[in-house]
Amino acid sequence: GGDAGADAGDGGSGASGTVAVDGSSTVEPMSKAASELLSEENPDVRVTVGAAGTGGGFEVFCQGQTDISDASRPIEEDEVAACEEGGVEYTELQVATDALTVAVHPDLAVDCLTTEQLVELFGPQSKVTNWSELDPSFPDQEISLFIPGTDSGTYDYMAADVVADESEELRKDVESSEDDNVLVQGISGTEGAVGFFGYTYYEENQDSLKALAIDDGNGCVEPSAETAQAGEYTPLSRPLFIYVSNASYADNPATQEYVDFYVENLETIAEAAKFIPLSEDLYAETQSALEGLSS
Amino acid sequence: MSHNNNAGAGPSLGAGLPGAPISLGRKPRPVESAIKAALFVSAMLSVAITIGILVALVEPVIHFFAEVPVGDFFSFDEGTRYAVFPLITATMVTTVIALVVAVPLGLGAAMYLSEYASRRARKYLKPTVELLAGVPSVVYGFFAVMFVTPTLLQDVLGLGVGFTNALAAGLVLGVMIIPTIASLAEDAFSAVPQSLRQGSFAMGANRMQTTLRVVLPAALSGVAAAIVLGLSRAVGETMIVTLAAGSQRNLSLNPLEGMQTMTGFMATTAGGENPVGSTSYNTLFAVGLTLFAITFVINMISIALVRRYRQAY
Amino acid sequence: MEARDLNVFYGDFHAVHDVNLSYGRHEITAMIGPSGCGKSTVLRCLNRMNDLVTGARVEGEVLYHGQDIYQKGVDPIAVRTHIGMVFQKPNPFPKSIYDNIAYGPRVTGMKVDNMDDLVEEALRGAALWDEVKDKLKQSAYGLSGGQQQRLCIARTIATKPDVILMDEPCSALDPIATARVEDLMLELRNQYTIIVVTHNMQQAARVSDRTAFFTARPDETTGNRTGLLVEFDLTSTIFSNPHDKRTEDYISGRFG
Amino acid sequence: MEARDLNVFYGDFHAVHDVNLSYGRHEITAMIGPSGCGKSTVLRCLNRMNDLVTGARVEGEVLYHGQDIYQKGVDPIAVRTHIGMVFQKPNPFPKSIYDNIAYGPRVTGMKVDNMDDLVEEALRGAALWDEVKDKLKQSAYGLSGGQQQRLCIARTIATKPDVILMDEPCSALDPIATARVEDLMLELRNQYTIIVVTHNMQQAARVSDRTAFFTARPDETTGNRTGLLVEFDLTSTIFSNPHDKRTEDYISGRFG
Amino acid sequence: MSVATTTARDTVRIATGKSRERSTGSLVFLGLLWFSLFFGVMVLVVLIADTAIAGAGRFDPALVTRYDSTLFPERTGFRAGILGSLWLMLFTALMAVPLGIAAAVYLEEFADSRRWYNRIIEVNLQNLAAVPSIVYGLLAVAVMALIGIERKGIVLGGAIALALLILPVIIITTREAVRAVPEEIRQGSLALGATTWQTTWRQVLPSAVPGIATGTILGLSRAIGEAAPLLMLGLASSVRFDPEGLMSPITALPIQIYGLSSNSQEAFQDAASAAIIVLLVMILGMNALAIFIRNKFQRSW
Ligand SMILES: Nc1ncnc2c1ncn2[C@@H]1O[C@H](COP(=O)(O)OP(=O)(O)OP(=O)(O)O)[C@@H](O)[C@H]1O
Ligand SMILES: Nc1ncnc2c1ncn2[C@@H]1O[C@H](COP(=O)(O)OP(=O)(O)OP(=O)(O)O)[C@@H](O)[C@H]1O
Ligand SMILES: [Mg+2]
Ligand SMILES: [Mg+2]
Ligand SMILES: O=P([O-])([O-])[O-]
Repeated sequence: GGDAGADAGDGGSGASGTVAVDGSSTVEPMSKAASELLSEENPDVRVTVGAAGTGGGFEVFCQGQTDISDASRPIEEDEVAACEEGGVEYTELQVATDALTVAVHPDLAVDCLTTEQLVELFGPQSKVTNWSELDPSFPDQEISLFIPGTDSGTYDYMAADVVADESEELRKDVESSEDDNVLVQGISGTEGAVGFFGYTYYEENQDSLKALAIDDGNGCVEPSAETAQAGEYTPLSRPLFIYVSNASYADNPATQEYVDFYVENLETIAEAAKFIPLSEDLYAETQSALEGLSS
Repeated sequence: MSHNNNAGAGPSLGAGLPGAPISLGRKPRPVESAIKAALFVSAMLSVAITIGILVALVEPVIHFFAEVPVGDFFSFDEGTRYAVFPLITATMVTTVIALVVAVPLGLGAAMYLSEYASRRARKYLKPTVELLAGVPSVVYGFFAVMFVTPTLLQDVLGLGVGFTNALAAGLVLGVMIIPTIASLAEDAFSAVPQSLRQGSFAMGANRMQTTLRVVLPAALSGVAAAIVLGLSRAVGETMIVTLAAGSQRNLSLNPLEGMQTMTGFMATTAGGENPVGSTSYNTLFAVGLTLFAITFVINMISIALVRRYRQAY
Repeated sequence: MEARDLNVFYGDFHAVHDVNLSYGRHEITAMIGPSGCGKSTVLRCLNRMNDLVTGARVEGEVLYHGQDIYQKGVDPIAVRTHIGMVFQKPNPFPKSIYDNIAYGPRVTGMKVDNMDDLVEEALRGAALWDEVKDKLKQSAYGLSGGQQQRLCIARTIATKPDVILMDEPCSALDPIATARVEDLMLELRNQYTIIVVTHNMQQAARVSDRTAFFTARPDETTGNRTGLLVEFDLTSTIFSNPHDKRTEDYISGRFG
Repeated sequence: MEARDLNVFYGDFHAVHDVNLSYGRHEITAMIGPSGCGKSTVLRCLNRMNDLVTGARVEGEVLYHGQDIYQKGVDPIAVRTHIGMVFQKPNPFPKSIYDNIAYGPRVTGMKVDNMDDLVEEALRGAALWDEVKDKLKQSAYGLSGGQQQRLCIARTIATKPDVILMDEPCSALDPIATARVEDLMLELRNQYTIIVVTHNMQQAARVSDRTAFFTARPDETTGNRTGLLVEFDLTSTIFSNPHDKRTEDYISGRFG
Repeated sequence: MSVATTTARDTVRIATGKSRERSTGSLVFLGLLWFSLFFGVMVLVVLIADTAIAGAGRFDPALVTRYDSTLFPERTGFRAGILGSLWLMLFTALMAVPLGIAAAVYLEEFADSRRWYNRIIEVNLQNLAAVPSIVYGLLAVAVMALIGIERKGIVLGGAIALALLILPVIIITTREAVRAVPEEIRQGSLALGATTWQTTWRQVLPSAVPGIATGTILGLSRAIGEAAPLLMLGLASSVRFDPEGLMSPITALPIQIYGLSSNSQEAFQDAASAAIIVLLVMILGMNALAIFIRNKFQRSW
């Protein structure tokens, strides 16, 4: 965990020290943006942001190795148990909404998939290797899959909440990485490729990717800030969180400063990092959770 | 201690030390002994490192096999999470491509340097070739991803390769090990006695015939050592294959496909910050130990070959 | 063959000065002299092996059948197929005995009807056939030093040269092996012109028809020692009745 | 000093066999013989420089003032401060002339009142002072070969040894430099016991009081050549009236 | 004499006009050798040119003075990586150079190569020199665990990994430099009554300094370009502050490049290209320095 600097609490916002953040690669750009904006106000707060994936982040977080864990899904039961065992108490703060985006190579003549087709495509039993097998109207083009690693919340979300197979797994004949940029590169560089990741990565790479609209029974819906906030982009809209260690928040002025800054400037940060900001209600919830933490 | 006993009527002993007794007794030299001990310890450290590598690798591996059945690890099934053979075959594919590139080019460069270049030219050409070994592997990896795959393979050659593929990784890997092979092979060629070349020229052979028919066969074990060492480098190289070969566990011999090598697996897994003691952390060590064992055997072969050619003359 | 006004330089160093020498056909000519007087240098000029020494420069002419081998347009490789060379230390190739012999004919592109016959002929010519005929496929490195040297001679005659140069061919051999090589030289004399450098005066006296005596003269300012030919005559004359004082001193062991 | 039943082995190879030799105090003893007969080997035994050759093993005794320097408890480093050595090739250190001389006294921890005086004395002793007194701080590598060799002698006498061993000290020098070193040896004889290995018989005749003649005898089965002492006597006797046939042959240049 | 009466060969043709050294086969062969020699150089030129062109827009002060930025890709900088690499190099040198020299001196000047343990050291060194660098990363991870330091991605861990990695390089080059000092110098010193250590310290090492310096620089230039072992130690690719101690979290230039290489946003790729040029300049500069020292100061005895 981070250790407080010697001159902690040196008046004003002069907190110093290091903050270790790890976890979701989806949330990473946002936490990085927060740290970058903070450093312009207070360069003495040193934040390191990793992207081990949500699961990987919780593993180290629950051992007390990090101060904050980014997550693209809520903490799971076994992780709760691990944190208890590790003596780490935490507070969950929602920081943004995500429209999990299914992206394909820009030249692929496919625009929309139904939820069933998603399951057929990514499910563990899937034998689909050509787009035309999914739908005869799709082109005769071999499929290459690029999906997040098994430590990632995005993987978990797709496996547990969308595909919803008992095994909670996805098919294995895929290229996988915890680094979403690798997925972006793979999809944009391989004809017939498909994959999925947080909306931010799509928005940053719109030129080289094509996002598929998703038909959950109510017609094809494109991923966007509006459709996600309005709850129309189902089943792929999801909340994004940071989990803050209570002990670190109390003892490490740097953590406190970082988290306070994060929540206070949430909308600015989200916009700068091309995330979908929280609705007003959700923002209020986050603020009150932070107040609970401070007291 | 005996002294000179009237050894003659001449002046006293020791020209410069009139009358000084001759004492040849051993003097204690504590500083000398301490320094020698310290130097010995430093040298033994290298052995300690090897033992350290083994212990450091073996301990987590024991934990690993407590959790993962041995059969799962030594499995060809790319769907099995811990299967190592798909990684090994991927390493083999990239390594073979690298050798196909580097062996002819490395030996060619070595032949030129040792048999054709003048002493002066060699002085400048050899460091130039060795510069290739100085380029960081992450740079080569970047080059493979940004240039070799999109520009060379996809645009120029029109190959239907994906963004990651073993071919680009192998090609760039090959370029990287050219200097390793060239340098050691050049040593081996230079060690061939001049008298053999003279013998050949005196028979009316030209330079090419001398090089190919006399020097090359005479240096064969050294050349083999060079190739084996290049092989070891290719097997252990990480960044190029991590970036360019991909991260898909893929049991395939098709170089146009993406596949994950042993080192590629280790780099991506470590990037995932696995907490100490977790199974995926221990996998790292299981694969690392496998890699170490493979390169160790290869290196010993290379060392034995070098010894053979050093002894030949 | 004949050397005319031969001067050899290694870089700036003048190693051999104005040597004029004509070697008799189907004779054995010995070149003797103290160490460093340029005997090997002159010998290497005779088949352009000095081309391979970096920094070596040759002035003057070396006539072979009337042709200057240093003329433009002369292929040094062609020269060497006519004028073979045997070295001080036996230097067989790390190949089989058979391949050692066959190497020359192969690389020079000689038309050979039957290589086996040629190998046998060469080995017989070098008085080695009986000793090795059962192990032609074995490595030449398994032979003794004397056998290796005769193999090198056999290898040379396999390319059917006209002249054979020998640079101290026996100095790495024991007395028995030396005697056999000397016998061989005397036999070969019927067919080949042989030019041999030797340190061993007895050897020169035993085998050669004519002897050239070289010495080295130190430059007064630089101290560099330049080699020159002192006397060239019938071997019997050189050893019994030398004309030059320096030859006499050397022959009688008074210097060198 | 004296060698008793000295046998030297390099690994399994028996290089020197049963040498018994006693060197006269304040005399120059020359050791001559054909190449490889073990002269240098014997010399290196006399100040335990052979300890530094891996695989070398010495049997027998070397008495120095009655003490066996191969006895247990004898410090080879102490031996070398009493028995200095000069080598075939001048080997000055890559330091200034001054530091070359001062090196020995410094490393042996000699008590020196005034190093400058000691340096001057040593250089005068080696007849080099006048040539180098103005460039003591310059690198020793700037000196000529002969000067370098005298510097090495000066360096040796600076540590005030008792015996000086010399292994072909002039063989890398030209005649003029050789003459100067020989003069120096004759001068040093008054103060030091000198033992010199030389290939040059004239040199042995010119400078030495006594001469030891070595030769090498080949083993009948293995062919290894083991060195042995043939004859040891006054130099004049060895050169004019040798007792042994082998010595006579060697002296008269009939072999070697 | 010069008239060929009955020669062994019917005609003596030595003035062939065309040398067999210049036959077609020979020329093609020579061409292939040239190609082999220059292929690598060609690749290097293409690599540098391609990268430099891509990074051309980013050769600005921000590249080295600013930290990395996710918000402003066109202003992202490598200050943390460059400083991190320099720190790593410093501590790597502090650990590896004295140890490496000591080990080399022992092996060359003191060890009896016939003793079994010295032979083991010998073979072991040759073997270590070819152990994959990523394995050294794992070893450093274990060393850190052994000394009880859990923090990842800090200077100490990285420096340990790199020091272990270049130790064999330094030992091998130092040995070569020491071996090149002629035996006569040692004998001269020992014959004056100097001890082995005095001889080593006062004669051998000073003469070997240029060789040792060359080897050290080459070793460090290798260390500065390594990414794989540092990945094992969990160095983050984004750190937005300067290193300030052995326990300080850092990044390194190759790690930052690795981090960006997967980012498909063009501004980041251009920045990575520019950073590669910076890294290459550092490494090639060190190589040039090493060659310069070798050519200028190395005595040819
Ligand atoms: N490759 C070379 N480069 C420079 N100098 C050389 C070379 N080869 C020979 N020399 C010099 O040329 C001179 C003559 O050498 P050469 O070998 O011809 O003498 P040599 O009479 O054969 O002596 P030896 O009897 O020792 O073989 C010597 O001073 C030698 O140092
Ligand atoms: N370090 C060594 N290891 C093995 N054998 C050696 C070593 N030094 C010398 N010899 C062998 O010991 C024998 C005697 O050698 P030594 O150098 O003493 O002869 P030398 O009489 O001094 O000859 P030269 O006149 O050539 O100097 C030779 O056969 C030599 O090969
Ligand atoms: Mg010669
Ligand atoms: Mg000797
Ligand atoms: O990196 P994740 O957001 O998919 O956990």
